[in-house]
Amino acid sequence: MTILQTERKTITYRDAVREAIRAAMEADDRVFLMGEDVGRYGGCYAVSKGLLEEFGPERVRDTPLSEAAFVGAGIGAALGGMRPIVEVMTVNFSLLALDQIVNTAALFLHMSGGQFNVPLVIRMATGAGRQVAAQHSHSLEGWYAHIPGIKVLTPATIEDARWMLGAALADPDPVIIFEHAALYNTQGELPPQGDSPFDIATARVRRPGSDLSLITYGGGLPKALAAAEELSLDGIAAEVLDLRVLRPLDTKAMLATVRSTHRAVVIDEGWKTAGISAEISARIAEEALWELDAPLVRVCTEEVPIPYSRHLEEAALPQVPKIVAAAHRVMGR
Amino acid sequence: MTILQTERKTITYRDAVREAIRAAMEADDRVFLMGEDVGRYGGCYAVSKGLLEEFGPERVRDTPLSEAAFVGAGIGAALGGMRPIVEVMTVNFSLLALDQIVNTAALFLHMSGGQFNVPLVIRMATGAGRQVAAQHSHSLEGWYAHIPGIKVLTPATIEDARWMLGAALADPDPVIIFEHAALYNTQGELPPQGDSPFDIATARVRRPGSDLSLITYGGGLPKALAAAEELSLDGIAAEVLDLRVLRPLDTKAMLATVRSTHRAVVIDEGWKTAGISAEISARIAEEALWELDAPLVRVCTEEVPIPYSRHLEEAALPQVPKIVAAAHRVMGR
Amino acid sequence: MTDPEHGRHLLREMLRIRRFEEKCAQLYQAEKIRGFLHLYIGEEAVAVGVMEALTPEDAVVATYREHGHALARGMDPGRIMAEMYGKVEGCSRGRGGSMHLFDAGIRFYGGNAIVGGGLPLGVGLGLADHLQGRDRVTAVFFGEGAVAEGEFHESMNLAALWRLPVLFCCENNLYAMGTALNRSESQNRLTLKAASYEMPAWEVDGMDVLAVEEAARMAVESVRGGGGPHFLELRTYRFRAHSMFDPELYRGKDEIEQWKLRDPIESWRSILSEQGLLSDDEWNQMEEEVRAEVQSAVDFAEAGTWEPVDQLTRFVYSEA
Amino acid sequence: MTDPEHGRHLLREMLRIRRFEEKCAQLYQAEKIRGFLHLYIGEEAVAVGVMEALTPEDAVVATYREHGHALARGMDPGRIMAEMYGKVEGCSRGRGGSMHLFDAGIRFYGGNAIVGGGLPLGVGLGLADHLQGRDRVTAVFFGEGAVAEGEFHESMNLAALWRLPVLFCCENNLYAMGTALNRSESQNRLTLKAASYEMPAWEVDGMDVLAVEEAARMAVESVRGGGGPHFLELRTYRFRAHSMFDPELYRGKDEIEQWKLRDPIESWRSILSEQGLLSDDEWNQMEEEVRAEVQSAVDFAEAGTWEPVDQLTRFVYSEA
Ligand SMILES: Cc1ncc(C[n+]2csc(CCOP(=O)(O)OP(=O)(O)O)c2C)c(N)n1
Ligand SMILES: Cc1ncc(C[n+]2csc(CCOP(=O)(O)OP(=O)(O)O)c2C)c(N)n1
Ligand SMILES: [Mg+2]
Ligand SMILES: [Mg+2]
Repeated sequence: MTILQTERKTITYRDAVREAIRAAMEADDRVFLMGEDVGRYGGCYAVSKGLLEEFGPERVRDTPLSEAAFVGAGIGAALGGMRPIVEVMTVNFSLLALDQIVNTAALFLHMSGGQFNVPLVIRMATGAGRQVAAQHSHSLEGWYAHIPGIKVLTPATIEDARWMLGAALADPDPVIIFEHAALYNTQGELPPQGDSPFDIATARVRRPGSDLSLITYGGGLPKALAAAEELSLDGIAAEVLDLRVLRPLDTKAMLATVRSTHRAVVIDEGWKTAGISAEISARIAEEALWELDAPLVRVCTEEVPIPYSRHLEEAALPQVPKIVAAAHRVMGR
Repeated sequence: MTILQTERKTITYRDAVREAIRAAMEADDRVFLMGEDVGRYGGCYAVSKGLLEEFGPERVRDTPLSEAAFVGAGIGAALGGMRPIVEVMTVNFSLLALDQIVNTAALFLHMSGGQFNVPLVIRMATGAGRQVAAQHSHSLEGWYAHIPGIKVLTPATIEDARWMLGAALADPDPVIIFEHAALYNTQGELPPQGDSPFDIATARVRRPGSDLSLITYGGGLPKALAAAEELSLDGIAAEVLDLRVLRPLDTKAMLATVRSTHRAVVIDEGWKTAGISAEISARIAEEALWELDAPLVRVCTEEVPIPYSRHLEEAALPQVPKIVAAAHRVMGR
Repeated sequence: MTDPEHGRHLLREMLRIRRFEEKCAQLYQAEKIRGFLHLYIGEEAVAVGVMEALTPEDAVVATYREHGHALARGMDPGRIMAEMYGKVEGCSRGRGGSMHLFDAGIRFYGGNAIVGGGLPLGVGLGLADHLQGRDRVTAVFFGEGAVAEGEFHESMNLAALWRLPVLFCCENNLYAMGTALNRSESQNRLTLKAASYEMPAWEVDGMDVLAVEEAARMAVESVRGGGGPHFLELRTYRFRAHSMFDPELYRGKDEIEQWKLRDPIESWRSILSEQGLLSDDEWNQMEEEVRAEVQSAVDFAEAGTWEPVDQLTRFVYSEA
Repeated sequence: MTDPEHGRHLLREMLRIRRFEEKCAQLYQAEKIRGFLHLYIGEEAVAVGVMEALTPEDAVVATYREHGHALARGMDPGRIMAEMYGKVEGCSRGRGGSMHLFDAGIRFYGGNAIVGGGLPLGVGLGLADHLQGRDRVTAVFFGEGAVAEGEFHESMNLAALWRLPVLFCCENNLYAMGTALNRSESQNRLTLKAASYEMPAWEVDGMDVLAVEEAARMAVESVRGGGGPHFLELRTYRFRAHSMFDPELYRGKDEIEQWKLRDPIESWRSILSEQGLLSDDEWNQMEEEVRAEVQSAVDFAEAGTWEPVDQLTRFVYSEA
């Protein structure tokens, strides 16, 4: 993705998600949107603004503050033949619904011996960087990726924001889409609909390079691209791999980039310990050990709750200079 | 630990935990036990049997089935000067309390700028292996280890079952103790109280060896020890490292054993992807890359919900033959 | 006066559950069945009575104590037993066991082992029917212990707020494992909870199969007719331990014996006999037929096969 | 008749909150304050009235809309403002911001940004007091939106079941973000929820500071006296948007204007004036004093310093 600030034909990530919801609801009347303040308020990030007027309150359902029940109701509605899009306002509140996600949605197909699949899509905003402090700044998408039975998507580009949802709705199993809140305002050109069905299985190289690999996803992508740009000024050609999907991970793509560059930095806004960055690092070390010319380095969020004050929050999160420094370390220069 | 089946002086893991609770309650009247069926029922694993009679219903409190509220009440009671031991019957149900653990207990000290620490101990049973199927067989201790602000203990020996609790209660911050349900019936000698204060910071070598390291914790320990025994018959000397603490991880001990053996297998009853095994593998690869004579191998639970039927459940979990096979792979023989 | 046919049908349905579960208990001792096993013995009138009120198009969500519901709903006993044996011929291919009976053919959505966990699901099934304009009803069963869970409250409110076609069936057997209701709820009048959501709620004698059936029929009719969700408190008692591991320290033998005097099967059998609707021969024949049915379920399970281990990783995601 | 001194005290306390927050809104525009900022303007009578009933030994648990509670409880305005600036001199060292004001000295336990998340905590504080035999009370504040959360119900039941010294203060301002109460609860009479836990509950005019104070005093007295937890529904209204990002699509200007006619500060001021307890001079002087207090809070915050970045990893675990 190239982030363009041109005046024509550009669209925000927010608009892309809204357009995806609208198109899905137009195409299939089993699809409906449900969540806190998706209707009258217009969505806490204005994603669903206008949809209530367009589709009415039955299909754009404001829910009470009952995360467990409305996520569980989404599971039930999916079992009942609907194609619900459940919006959990942010990942922080999804902890209240975790029982339903982990103990019901993820297990149902298996426990029923293959009888009942759950075609549910859950969307939630994730991430830090807006000074909203510890309880509103979690990045737990990598944590969710630990759970078999669910799929985890992390659209980082306008294109993915626009097209992943439809593919997720077509998926027979529970899919969780994490939208990094800092991306909603990003603008870019929306490429015409590409492959159909849209690919939600593989990672993509967003910038080719031969010296080292920057492996990231979601909110990390713009930072990795910026770091790659900066590194290029130092004559270092960084390849940027956008994972796109955290479960199941595209191991092949990870190994392919590392086999070509022999060095890697993983950028993850989640905490480091036992996060998705650990899995990436472990898989590469386990499956491509002899290909590595240097130990892999992870640039993650510091292992602290996210502080409010701007300078501390900035220091806690992965930032371009940290990525650049890590890349130099890995390059040995 | 040596698991002994002698008739004298041995004690079960269950008794060791009960004794730990009793001793703590005797020593400090701020300590109380609270959870589902800890009182009249005697504890769902009979751990707290007899304590109600001894300490009365105020200090051995049966709770309603309200995991979020009674875990949260434990946090509040800790803030109010008590030293609660909150029992969540099993880790499976703790998902209902995760908001309180992750958004309150883990963050409180930080959000309050250091003013309010939460001296809370949560105990829960964990693990599979008893044919209780997908919703009752989670192993999420490694998942919890992702969260800054909490400490995660996994007593695997009679000694740790007996003494870790007291140390956890003395800790000023939230500590979660995971007791693998399959361990409750294990018997062993209880060594006299060792170091005081009891160490809840470091890993321990449970069996020395020079050819490869088996790194594990909790329910994995007996299996790793059995595998080491079997490997010794093939002339392979496996060192078994019991992590004991999953957060913060004792990286030094992990690196020490690998620096001495140059090969490692990680055994973890959790799922592999982005679990604690990934962190172990990643740290070793990142910090001791050039020390490794072979890629590290992880023996984890297959990435499936745990099936009920015995043969499938057995196939899903780490087992001694799998560990032995992995060790041979790592040894190249 | 009861319709004779129907009266005997109710009796037989309860008896099927009783005898089936007695066999399960034996098979547990024989280690044919493993893991958790929660018996419904004593509570049969509840499942049988409620199921009478449902049509095949309706849906059922139950708990880990759901053999009775599965049988009364019409699940094949052989497939239930095979499930408990862990055989691939089981209703959930042996993946679920006693706590996770599923059957798409009869819209039986489990078998949920998280207390309260099935309620949101039931609300969602109701929501789907509401959105599709179907007049189906979803019956959700749960114990009185579940009333303390947040998921119960959130689900009740959501169903009432959106007037969804859900029948909440609270099986009040007075205990949640070892915790008596009065140690679990500050207010034991459970219908008041429903009232606080403006949901119609009735207290029903759950030991009286006819009373249950009548209440369920009225409630289901109202729900189906657009009356929004209803709540039934079904007062019953479990005669056996909570599970096979329960030493029952928390209640006296006396109490159990008192309740056994109200055994729903014995009571209903006497009524039918007194009304001349059931001769001893008929009863003996019924016993024999039920015995044979249970035996053939066991035979089916015994003859079942183990799913090949190489299929372990199936059913995590749907197959293309 | 009101005690003149006390009457003016109540007015001043409300005015302190109003002027402080008006300044906050300006400072948000000026980008001195960042992140989320939830104003309490319009609801001042609630926090002020309830705090009057508490002693210094009591405890307070609040939400993300807690400037009013912090000020009324006696937190230093300078430290609050410094917190919102993100300065190390802030009450939470700048780690928490507007939503996470804490002060151990006055037993102010935050500042919780998870709706309903503070309730279990309050129950636990009450449990600690109960176990230690102390006669302290814990007041927990939450919005009417929280009533839909499972944590609300579990906490209410637990507190009532164990008869813990907790005062539940439900600030019913009719909206949870953009969701009106009647789209959130099937039964809007919130005191019925409390009744379903057998908890005494009163509906109180939250725009009338004296009514709030009286109700709170009675409730606190009862709680402290061993009467178990109590529930107050405080009916109020927020005059401003939910947060600084809210376009307020969900309610009309008319409605807001109607409620502004009942402004708790204006109302109370008129009453005092009418009763001859507040002259124009006194009012002007009060305004001036409050203005000065707010200004000095701003000055304090401006003069504050940034915590060195090398301290980032502090306060994840306690320091030895
Ligand atoms: C969320 C959760 N907490 C605890 C348990 C353990 N447990 C299993 S059954 C049970 C008792 C439930 O009682 P009730 O709801 O009354 O149903 P009953 O067993 O009496 O039919 C408990 C506590 C569980 N399965 N799920
Ligand atoms: C569990 C949870 N869900 C959603 C949110 C997002 N949110 C923040 S404030 C709010 C509205 C809460 O309304 P109410 O409880 O009535 O309090 P008020 O803001 O009106 O004071 C919502 C939905 C949250 N913070 N926590
Ligand atoms: Mg019960
Ligand atoms: Mg409100």
